Amino acid sequence: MMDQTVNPTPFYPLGHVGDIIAFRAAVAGWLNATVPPDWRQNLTGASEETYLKFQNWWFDQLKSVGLATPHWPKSWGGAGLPLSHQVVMIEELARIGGPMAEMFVVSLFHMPATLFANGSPAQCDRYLTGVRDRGEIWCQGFSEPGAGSDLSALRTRAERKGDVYVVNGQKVWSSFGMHADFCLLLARTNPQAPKKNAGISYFILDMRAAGVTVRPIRQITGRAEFTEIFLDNVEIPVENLIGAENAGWQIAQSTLAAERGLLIFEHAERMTHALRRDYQALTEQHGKPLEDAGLRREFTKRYAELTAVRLLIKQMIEQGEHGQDSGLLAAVIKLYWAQLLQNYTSLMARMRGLDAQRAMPLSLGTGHNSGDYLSDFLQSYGWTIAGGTNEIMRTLIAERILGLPR
Amino acid sequence: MMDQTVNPTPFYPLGHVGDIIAFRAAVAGWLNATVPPDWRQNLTGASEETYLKFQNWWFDQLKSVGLATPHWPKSWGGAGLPLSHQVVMIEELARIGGPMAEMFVVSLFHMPATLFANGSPAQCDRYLTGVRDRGEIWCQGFSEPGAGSDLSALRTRAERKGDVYVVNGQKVWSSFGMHADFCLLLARTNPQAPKKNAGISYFILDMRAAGVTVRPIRQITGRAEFTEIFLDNVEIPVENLIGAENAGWQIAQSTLAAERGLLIFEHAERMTHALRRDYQALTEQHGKPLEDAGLRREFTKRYAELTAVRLLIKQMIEQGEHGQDSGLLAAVIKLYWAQLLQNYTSLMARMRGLDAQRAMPLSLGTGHNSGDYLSDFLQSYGWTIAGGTNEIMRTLIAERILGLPR
Amino acid sequence: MTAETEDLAALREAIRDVLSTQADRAAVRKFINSTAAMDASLWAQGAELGWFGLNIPEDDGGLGLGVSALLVLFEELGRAVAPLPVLGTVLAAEAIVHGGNAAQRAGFLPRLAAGQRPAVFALPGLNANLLLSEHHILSGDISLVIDAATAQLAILPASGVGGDPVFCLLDLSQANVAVEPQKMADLTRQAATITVSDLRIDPSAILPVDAAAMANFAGLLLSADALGAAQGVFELTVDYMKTREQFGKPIGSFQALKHRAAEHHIALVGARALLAHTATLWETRHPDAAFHTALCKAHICEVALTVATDAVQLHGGIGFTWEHECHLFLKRIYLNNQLFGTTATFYDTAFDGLAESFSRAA
Amino acid sequence: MTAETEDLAALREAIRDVLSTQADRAAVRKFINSTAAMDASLWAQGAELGWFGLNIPEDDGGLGLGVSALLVLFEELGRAVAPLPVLGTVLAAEAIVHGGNAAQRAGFLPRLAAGQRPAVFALPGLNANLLLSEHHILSGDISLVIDAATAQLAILPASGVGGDPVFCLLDLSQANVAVEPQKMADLTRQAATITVSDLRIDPSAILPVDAAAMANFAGLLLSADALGAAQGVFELTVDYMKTREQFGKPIGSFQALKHRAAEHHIALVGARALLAHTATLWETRHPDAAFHTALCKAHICEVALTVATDAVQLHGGIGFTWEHECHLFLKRIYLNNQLFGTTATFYDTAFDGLAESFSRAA
Repeated sequence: MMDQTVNPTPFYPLGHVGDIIAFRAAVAGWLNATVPPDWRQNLTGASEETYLKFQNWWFDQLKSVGLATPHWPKSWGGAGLPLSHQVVMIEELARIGGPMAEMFVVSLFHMPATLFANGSPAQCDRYLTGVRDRGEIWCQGFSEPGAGSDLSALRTRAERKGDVYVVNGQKVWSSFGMHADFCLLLARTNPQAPKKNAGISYFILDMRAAGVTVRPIRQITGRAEFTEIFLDNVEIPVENLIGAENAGWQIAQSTLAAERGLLIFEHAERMTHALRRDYQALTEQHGKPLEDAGLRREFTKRYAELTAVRLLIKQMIEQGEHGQDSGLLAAVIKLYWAQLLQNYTSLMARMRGLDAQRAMPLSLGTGHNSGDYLSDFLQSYGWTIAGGTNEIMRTLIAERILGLPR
Repeated sequence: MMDQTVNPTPFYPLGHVGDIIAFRAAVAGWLNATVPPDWRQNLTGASEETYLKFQNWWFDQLKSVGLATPHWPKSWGGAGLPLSHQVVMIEELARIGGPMAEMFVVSLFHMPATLFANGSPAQCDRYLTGVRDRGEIWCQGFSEPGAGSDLSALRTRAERKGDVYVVNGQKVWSSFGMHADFCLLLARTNPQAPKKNAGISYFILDMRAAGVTVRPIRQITGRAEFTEIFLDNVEIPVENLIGAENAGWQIAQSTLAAERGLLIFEHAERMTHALRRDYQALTEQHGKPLEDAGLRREFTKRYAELTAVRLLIKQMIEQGEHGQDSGLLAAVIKLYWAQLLQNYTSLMARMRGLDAQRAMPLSLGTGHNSGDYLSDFLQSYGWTIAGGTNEIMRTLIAERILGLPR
Repeated sequence: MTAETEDLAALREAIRDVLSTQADRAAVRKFINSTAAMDASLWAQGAELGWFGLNIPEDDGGLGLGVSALLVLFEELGRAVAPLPVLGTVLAAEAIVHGGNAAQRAGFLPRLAAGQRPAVFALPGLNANLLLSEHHILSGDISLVIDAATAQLAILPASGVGGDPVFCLLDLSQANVAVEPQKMADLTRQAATITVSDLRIDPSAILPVDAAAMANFAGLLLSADALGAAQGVFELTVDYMKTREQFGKPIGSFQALKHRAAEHHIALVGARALLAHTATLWETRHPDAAFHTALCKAHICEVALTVATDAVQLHGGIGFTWEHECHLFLKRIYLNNQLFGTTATFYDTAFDGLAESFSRAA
Repeated sequence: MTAETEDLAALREAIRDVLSTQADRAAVRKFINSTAAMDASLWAQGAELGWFGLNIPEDDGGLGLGVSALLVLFEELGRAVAPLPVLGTVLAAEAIVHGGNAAQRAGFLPRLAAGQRPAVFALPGLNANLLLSEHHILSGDISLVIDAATAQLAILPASGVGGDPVFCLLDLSQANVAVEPQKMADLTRQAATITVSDLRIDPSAILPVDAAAMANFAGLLLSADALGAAQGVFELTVDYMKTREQFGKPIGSFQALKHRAAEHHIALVGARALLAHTATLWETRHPDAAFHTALCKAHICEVALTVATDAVQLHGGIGFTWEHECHLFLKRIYLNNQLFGTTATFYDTAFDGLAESFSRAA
């Protein structure tokens, strides 16, 4: 299916913008016609190469109907979709259980959020076009072995020498670094800065530059989605500095705030459908609907939390639509979701009994509802640890929302 | 029953020391003959005066067979019972559901532990005899409104003036202060001491001295077991200083370590019997043995924890018997027990449904198994907050046992 | 879920305003220390402002503002731990709105709405022992009827001929009805045992009542009350954490306590979203409204109990005292947990509804 | 509960010594990265030291050291996440000790004790589909049999005439038996599906087996393994907390993490006491031994899972990597939770036993 030529369909969702019911129908129709029904099976036990091909294929499909960059403004070649329509698109994608364009998350969210706010016109032109037209893949180079929750401790060094910065150091936890064309890189340009947050600059790193070595990190599911990036006298041209020298810390905040709303929304919508499938599977497995009162109540409690977090996400999206800052609500949602996901997947693994303990071939790119319940549980640490650990989120909520003293 | 004259019984447990089976039989026989079967009913809705009378009566009963001070050495008029026999005594008391001599806890444990280690011969003579022969009641004056978990912040001031110390300040959370004859008092004698722990001295305070005012503090169960003690130019004779001036902090450690083993043991033994009664009552209420799987498993989990904590207590008692320091195990037990007690009583309150929500007359001196489940739950905060909050215990365990850095 | 509408926000503010003077700490304390079964002046104030008729249709003398308005009231009452026996009256009105005939609606609803007839409603259960004979003679008793200590009117469950449950509307001031107040651990509310001796019930006073729907409706109000109370005690706790010092620092700066507070915050935020959404489902008569209501009762009361239980702990010694208000919240929430069904039973109801909703959608 | 006896402490030290070289991190890692179904050199070492016969009576070729010794072995294996498929052999031996005839005891037990015949034992359940015909012909399959990938001997449940469960002792190397290995998420242990085609079973090879007792016995060993693994991963975690720095301080100095570590510590201390006590009940053949065993399986595996789940979180990113050993512990404990019954079912068994014990004492 992956090398089939793009089949022009009668569905063209962008032709229905403004009529949300028609738009939904067009999206659903297009998805039905486009998503291969066997895509999950095909990616189970698949090679990384197959996965890469499929992600690229899926991006091309989306691109062919203008839905690869739905949230980008029209001035940058995006669809400029109203948030309400993006929501519909995600709802329909979740309903049909379609693929996530997970390899493009940094390309679609973090990179543009950073460049829209801080990039030079030339940078925007070059790199936004690269994603839009050529599906270029970006990764993020923030964390380091000694700088996880505490980014300000980063030690990767960039020294200006003429027209280039010479960079040395090591990055870690960069998703899809092995497939990436470019990297959003934080490096220290002024080691003498009085505050550790100052003295950091923000670069665009070409992953094919000399001195860049990428090593995949296998995670506890067996999947190698993360990478380490080793930087050995890598030269970055000065025009690849984003914003001012030593202003990297501030710029990084816009990167970090980029993704939250819609990504968690997509995950939560997918869990909603997964929960229903899980309910049906468990009912079949046990002959009746979850007759064990203890487990049944745990399941129902998770449903209550899922309902709550979906409502909070919608609230955040609406705030965004009204141009309100929803950063603190986003922190609440991140923590709430991370714990819910871990508790739900763990419950499912337990409810499935010994069957869930088999080693199963990896199901690449199926998120946290691969059907391999134990893997889904293990995968959930991606939410409780990455992008701000639960612990960091709790401290942030206590200090910034509740006003408790540092 | 409370003014009946002591009826000499054929049971004299102390005559069987060394033969533990005969000792147990004698204790059980004596308890059967002595404990009024209706004592709980009589203390339900009773006045504080009735309670005081009953506690004194019960102390006298114990005294009449030499069991009021079973753990004191013979040289101080105690029974000098081996620990194994004290354990038996407590087991039998718990089995029959007899009264706790709770008003005498400081008199029987904290005061003697302090004086044995630090008191002058004259102090030992006067005050140990007072408890043993006259049932004098002691309370503890450590905490202050501004010094709860952080005792070193205490501000009560004692100034030496000739043959007396003049004391001013306020103490809080002193159990049974309204009935106490004496108080173990910590006060600051040197406000200039470089470390806040230094500069504190340890006194014996006569509660009838001029300038001592006691105000009961009602707790959330409605019971007023605690008191505040106001000290207004109270004169304490210098001979009532325990140990050296400014050595109070060290001495206080021996006081705090005094009670743990046997008191928690008694509570845990009582819970063991209460759990069985609760099981039977719930089985009767619902017609069958806890058919709700969720609640049943919670109940069983609590049973597992109760079994575990009883084993740990026995381990601690054995360590004590072998002269080993069991302070760290005691901290583990304190925290484990406090949480178990709170979880168990809360579970019972929930299992009992709306019935447990009635306001019931206070059942004085029946500990945490009064049969009023909600009260028992509320009472459990006495364990999670007093004598080192759960939070203090967790920090202590993390630092002192696990060696985590401060 | 959207942010609260302006109307509701205004109503909330108005109610909070009144409670901040009529049911402030001193007033609540005074009530608790009195022997009164209710705070008559607060009741009169509520009556004047139409609180009892918020959800009664305008044609029946109410304000017709819907369930959302009622939930705002209950949330604010919980937040203030206000001693106002309004639950019984609101439930009785709901039963009459759905099951009363024209005469009963006309006769009772305007007076219920105006707070002129404090009322109660009860469901069958372990504490209900009323029998209605073939000849419509009612006898027996029912205990732990919440708000009954001050009620004049009651809709009570009885076992009819053949054991079927029936609901009887009766005046409590009659000679053959005795009301024995029962204090609850929750100091802000009271219950009573109602004993009826050979009282003739007019056939028209036997109301058709959907017991499951009424349990759900009561559960919704109780979850709003619990959420408000949890929010109230949590605010107190956060404030305390900012000022109380130990080891030379405010206790709110200790990370372990901070993290617990953050968990309580997100649980309350989630609970609030769930409740507001459920109110919307009610207003649109959505078929999922019923099971979401059960979910609210189970989940919100559970969250509230967790928050309130830890609030006492976070307060330390002072939270363990009678004088501090922590325990008022804890006890109120605990009672809410047990009224009209427990957390366990409401989770079960919610699950059944969820399963049904799945099969409806399939 | 008393402190461990000197004998057991010496045994523990001896086992730990061996494992610290034969099953250190490098050895475990090597096994995981290999295609081997078991670590033959570790097996040989265990055989030499008599590990497989610790609980087999001396007359049958074992060391006769009792259940306590076996629990020490399993705890140490768990602590090292050692890839040693010993559970199956020990269970098979237990079944033969209790249900084998003299010839079977003599024929099998010394070889099981000496590690010469790796074996397995399975219970009836969802994965078991073996039928024993009237004429003693065994057919069908059973999946997810733990340790079966390397076993030569098996005691397997079949559905006999009339559906009653029977247990058949069979040699797995026969022509009409196929063993298909099944890798588990737990990388340190393997299972297999055993398919039998028309195999004649000698009547003497149908063993009387008390299935409930065997489930309990397996549960006891698994809880020891889980406790050891939890202790192992907790030690790793505490060490990591002492050295890993963030914000200029070791993460172990952060109070919220400290408090979680303290909770794990007390839970593990309690679990250890429960297990040691249960071993004593076994050795004295106390009637409460069975339900305490179920309590161990439910409670200890639950505690262990909580500790291991949080251990990964406390490690942060590094704990989420394949290269770090955290996940080996977590997965092993998770499997233990599900083997021979779940936490939920073992709590139920424990409750029934507790209730029975109450009525026995009444």
